Amino acid sequence: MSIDQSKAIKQQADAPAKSTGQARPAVSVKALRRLPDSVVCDGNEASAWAVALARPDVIAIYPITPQSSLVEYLSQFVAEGLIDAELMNVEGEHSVMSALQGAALAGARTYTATCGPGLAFMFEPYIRTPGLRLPIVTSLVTRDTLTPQCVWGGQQDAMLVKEVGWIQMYCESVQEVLDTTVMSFRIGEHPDVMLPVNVNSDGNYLSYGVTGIDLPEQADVDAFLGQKNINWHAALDPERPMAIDPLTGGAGGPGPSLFVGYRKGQCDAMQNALQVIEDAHEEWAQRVGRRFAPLIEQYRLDDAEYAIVTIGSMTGAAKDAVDAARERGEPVGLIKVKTFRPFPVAAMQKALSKVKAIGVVDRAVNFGWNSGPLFQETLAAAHGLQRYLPAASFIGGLAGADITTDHFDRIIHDTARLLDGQVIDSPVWVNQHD
Amino acid sequence: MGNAHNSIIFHPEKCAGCSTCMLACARAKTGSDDIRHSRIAIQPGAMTLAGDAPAETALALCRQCGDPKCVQNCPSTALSINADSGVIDWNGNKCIDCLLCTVGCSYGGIAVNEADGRVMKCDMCAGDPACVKACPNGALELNRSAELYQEFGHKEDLFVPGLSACQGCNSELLIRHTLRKVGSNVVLATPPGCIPGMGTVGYNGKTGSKVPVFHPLLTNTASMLAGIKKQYNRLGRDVTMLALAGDGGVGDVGFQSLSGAAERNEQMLFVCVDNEGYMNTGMQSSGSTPAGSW
Amino acid sequence: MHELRIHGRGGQGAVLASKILAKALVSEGLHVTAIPAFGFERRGAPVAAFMRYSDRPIRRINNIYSPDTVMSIDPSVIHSVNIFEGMQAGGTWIHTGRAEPDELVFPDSLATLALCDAVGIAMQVFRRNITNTIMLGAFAKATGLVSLDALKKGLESASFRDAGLHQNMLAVERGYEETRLFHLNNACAAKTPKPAAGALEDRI
Amino acid sequence: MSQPIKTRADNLIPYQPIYPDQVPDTYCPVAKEPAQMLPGDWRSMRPVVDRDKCVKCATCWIYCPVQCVVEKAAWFDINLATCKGCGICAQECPQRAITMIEEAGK
Repeated sequence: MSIDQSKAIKQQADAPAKSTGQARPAVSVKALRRLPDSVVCDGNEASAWAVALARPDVIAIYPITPQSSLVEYLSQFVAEGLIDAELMNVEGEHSVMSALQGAALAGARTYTATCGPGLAFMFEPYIRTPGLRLPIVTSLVTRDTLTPQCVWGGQQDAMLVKEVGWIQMYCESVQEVLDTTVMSFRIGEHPDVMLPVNVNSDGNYLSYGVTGIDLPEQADVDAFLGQKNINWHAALDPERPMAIDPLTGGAGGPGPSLFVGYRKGQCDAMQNALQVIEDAHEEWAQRVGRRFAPLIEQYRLDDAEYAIVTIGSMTGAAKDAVDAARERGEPVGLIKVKTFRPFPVAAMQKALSKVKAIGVVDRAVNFGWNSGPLFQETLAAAHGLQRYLPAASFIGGLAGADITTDHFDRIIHDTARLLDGQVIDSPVWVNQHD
Repeated sequence: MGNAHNSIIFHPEKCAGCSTCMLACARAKTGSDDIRHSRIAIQPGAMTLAGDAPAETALALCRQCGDPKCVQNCPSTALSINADSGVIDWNGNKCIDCLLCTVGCSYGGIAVNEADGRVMKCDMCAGDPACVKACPNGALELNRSAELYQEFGHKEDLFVPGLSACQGCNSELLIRHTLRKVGSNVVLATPPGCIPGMGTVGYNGKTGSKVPVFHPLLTNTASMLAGIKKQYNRLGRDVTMLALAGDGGVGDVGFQSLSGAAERNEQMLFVCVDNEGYMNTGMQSSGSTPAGSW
Repeated sequence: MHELRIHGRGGQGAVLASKILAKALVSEGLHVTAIPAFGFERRGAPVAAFMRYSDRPIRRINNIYSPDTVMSIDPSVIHSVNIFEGMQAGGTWIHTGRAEPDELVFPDSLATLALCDAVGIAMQVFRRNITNTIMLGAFAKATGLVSLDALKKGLESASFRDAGLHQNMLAVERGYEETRLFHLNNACAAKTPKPAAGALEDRI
Repeated sequence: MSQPIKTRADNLIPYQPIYPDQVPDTYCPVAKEPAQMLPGDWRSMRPVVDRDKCVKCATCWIYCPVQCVVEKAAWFDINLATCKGCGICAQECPQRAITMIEEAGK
């Protein structure tokens, strides 16, 4: 096919619905090709299936390892008519988020996925999305950040943007990736929330980890998500002219109080999200029959003396290790953080109140505290216990390193020593001697 | 529909006093080469215009005034404003050649034709003045501003009257006329710079535009507009995307999203107001600042 | 729980094979997790895929360090990678090649050896050295944990273009038929005898 | 270029946006009320139109950055509420009908 032929096809495919007659009807419902009930696939494909179920209007994509097959699946599903959305193959992540902001302000339900350097490049519009209160769903197929240069998993990228105001949920399994991605549209679009949502899945281990998963019925998802309403609060619509994001603040006039009002509104929305996330998980369990702990998961904690705290796909091996330790008579439990932002302080405190020492396993580094970020956040929550809680920071799985059950055996062993007064005041680098 | 009309402008500095225009006028009006029939007269610099250096030549020509004294003074209603063309018509049958009309005329535009003793004045040759075409030096110019005004004068200025641009700001001029022409079925993007800096997107809860307007980032104007357009295409609504960007927002930091949008054939009207520098932040040089200009 | 490591070279479809095998095993009612070794899978470079399958849900998502089954879908990869690293005693090795068992080097704790001239078959079926689907047939023959039908269903859902699907169906059948099974009766072989090929009832 | 363009599936779920009349003002900063600022007090010079010379050619209207030129029956006048006194109209008037004078306040 000659270049101008392919350009002609591209133009025709991109040609807008002309307002003269052949404009596509704005509202029409046609049965989609039936989605399968179950699939054997990896996390990236699971995310694409979830997006198909959520029926977005506009998807903007730019590939980056280990997310790249996700956007390939999206393109394939759109081409095959499994997803009826405007697919924008833009020139970089910065434009990915920018295009989606525009589309959302015009009323579109939107989606994308990125990680690592892509997220860093997307950062300028990324930090603006919560302020615009746009419920854009973005999967982070998390990857360690440069430098050192690496293309493998790790959670440093997602952790670096934790103060921006996006809701962030970390998934343990491929099934949870699919379910959480669908739930995140409802959570983000809830009128009391109206915030963007990151669904974080570990690069490689989840993104390319193949397993069998089940798909919910499209009708259940449509009922679960309900009527979408994206730009009721702020629109770029000639029929409702308004200025979006005028200059606000300064020292005089209404500026200061206005600005505080918006910041406070954002914080309230994040707090509202805690309940909305729990409600969403509850209704999902009832409608679809799969239950995931929404904020914090307590595993064998009730009769535990001490616990390890985990986040993401490392949790599977950790649970196996906890079970093995229990067989050896070790009173260890496990606390898994699913919702990292907003940080579930109350739920964490309830879990921490059951143990006398914790070993927090991070997959990222907090350079300021010489510890892991989850370690620092957990300690902050522990402040509410009003008692000293011995804690150790473990940092593992960086740049795709594998945290195996053997590693967790040593982590459990080290954490146990905190009970008898041992102090570990600098991070234990789990994979240093692999 | 306002009421403004084209008029003839004289550039004394270009006039060589060759009176070709007078010959052309005489021929056009009476077919003769006797320049006494010419309705236009180049006279030695008798009448200098306020503020200009004394010119060698001055122009005596009716400018079809908006508030013509001649019409007021004429006792026999021989002079009247033609509503369509704006020309002050002279009716020979009613004119009694009393010359009262020449009193108060600012431009010496009405005079006696020494050849036939009748009053004569310019009638703009039905909008295509012969003198202007004839002048070899471009000293005479047909000013067609009125046509623009007739076409767009009645259209609403879609910005608020008060924008805090500097006195005489060309950007303010450009954006007001642009938006008036594009109309209100639009989504307007004004990337950070003087244009939103003057308040088009507003300040502390007040907006400076009557149309949907927003601050994109300086870097992503084109990709945000592309996203909006995609959704409106999807909804079957034909809405114009308009960007009023500075040279930095187009050619420097905003270029990548613009180049991507162009490659993807996105549809938007992208206006670059090239004032050749980052003026809003206090005149730093931009990609379009010519070398040595600061 | 079984732990399988598949070794091959980039471009030979080792990772795709693990995906198809995963689908087949799931259709047999087993729980499966499979992750490829992550790296720059350049054509020709040694590549590995890790799989776990069991009749109980699998939680851990890790690489495989002590496989009970190893499959090399390329005859020469055994010279560039120690495919037996960490292998459990009494394991099964499924290998492609024309060599006879006595010409091959493998741990003496190996219990079962399955040999299939997948390259020969590939040259006839595909006229190219693509051995992954053939070796899936070999895997079925060697372990008895998955049937040919399940493998074929897995092949159908992989997006082969029309001719490709037919060739691959043929390939998996030939892989199954032409795989030779050797039960090595050395001292530390696994206690429970390996089932004869094709018997599914003795599922672990 | 024979093969047809694949038409996209139509599965837009019914989408009637529901716009509440009252939106809490702590969500995304938006502004619907027009700004009332009138920059008339920026002037240090003021344009005056000589009615006898104005030929109503609208050049001043075209060049006025603030667009505060108003058409009257017999001449074009300047709305001093928003005129910033930049003097462009005086500079551009082809008939020299506008002159700038010191701003004397009201």
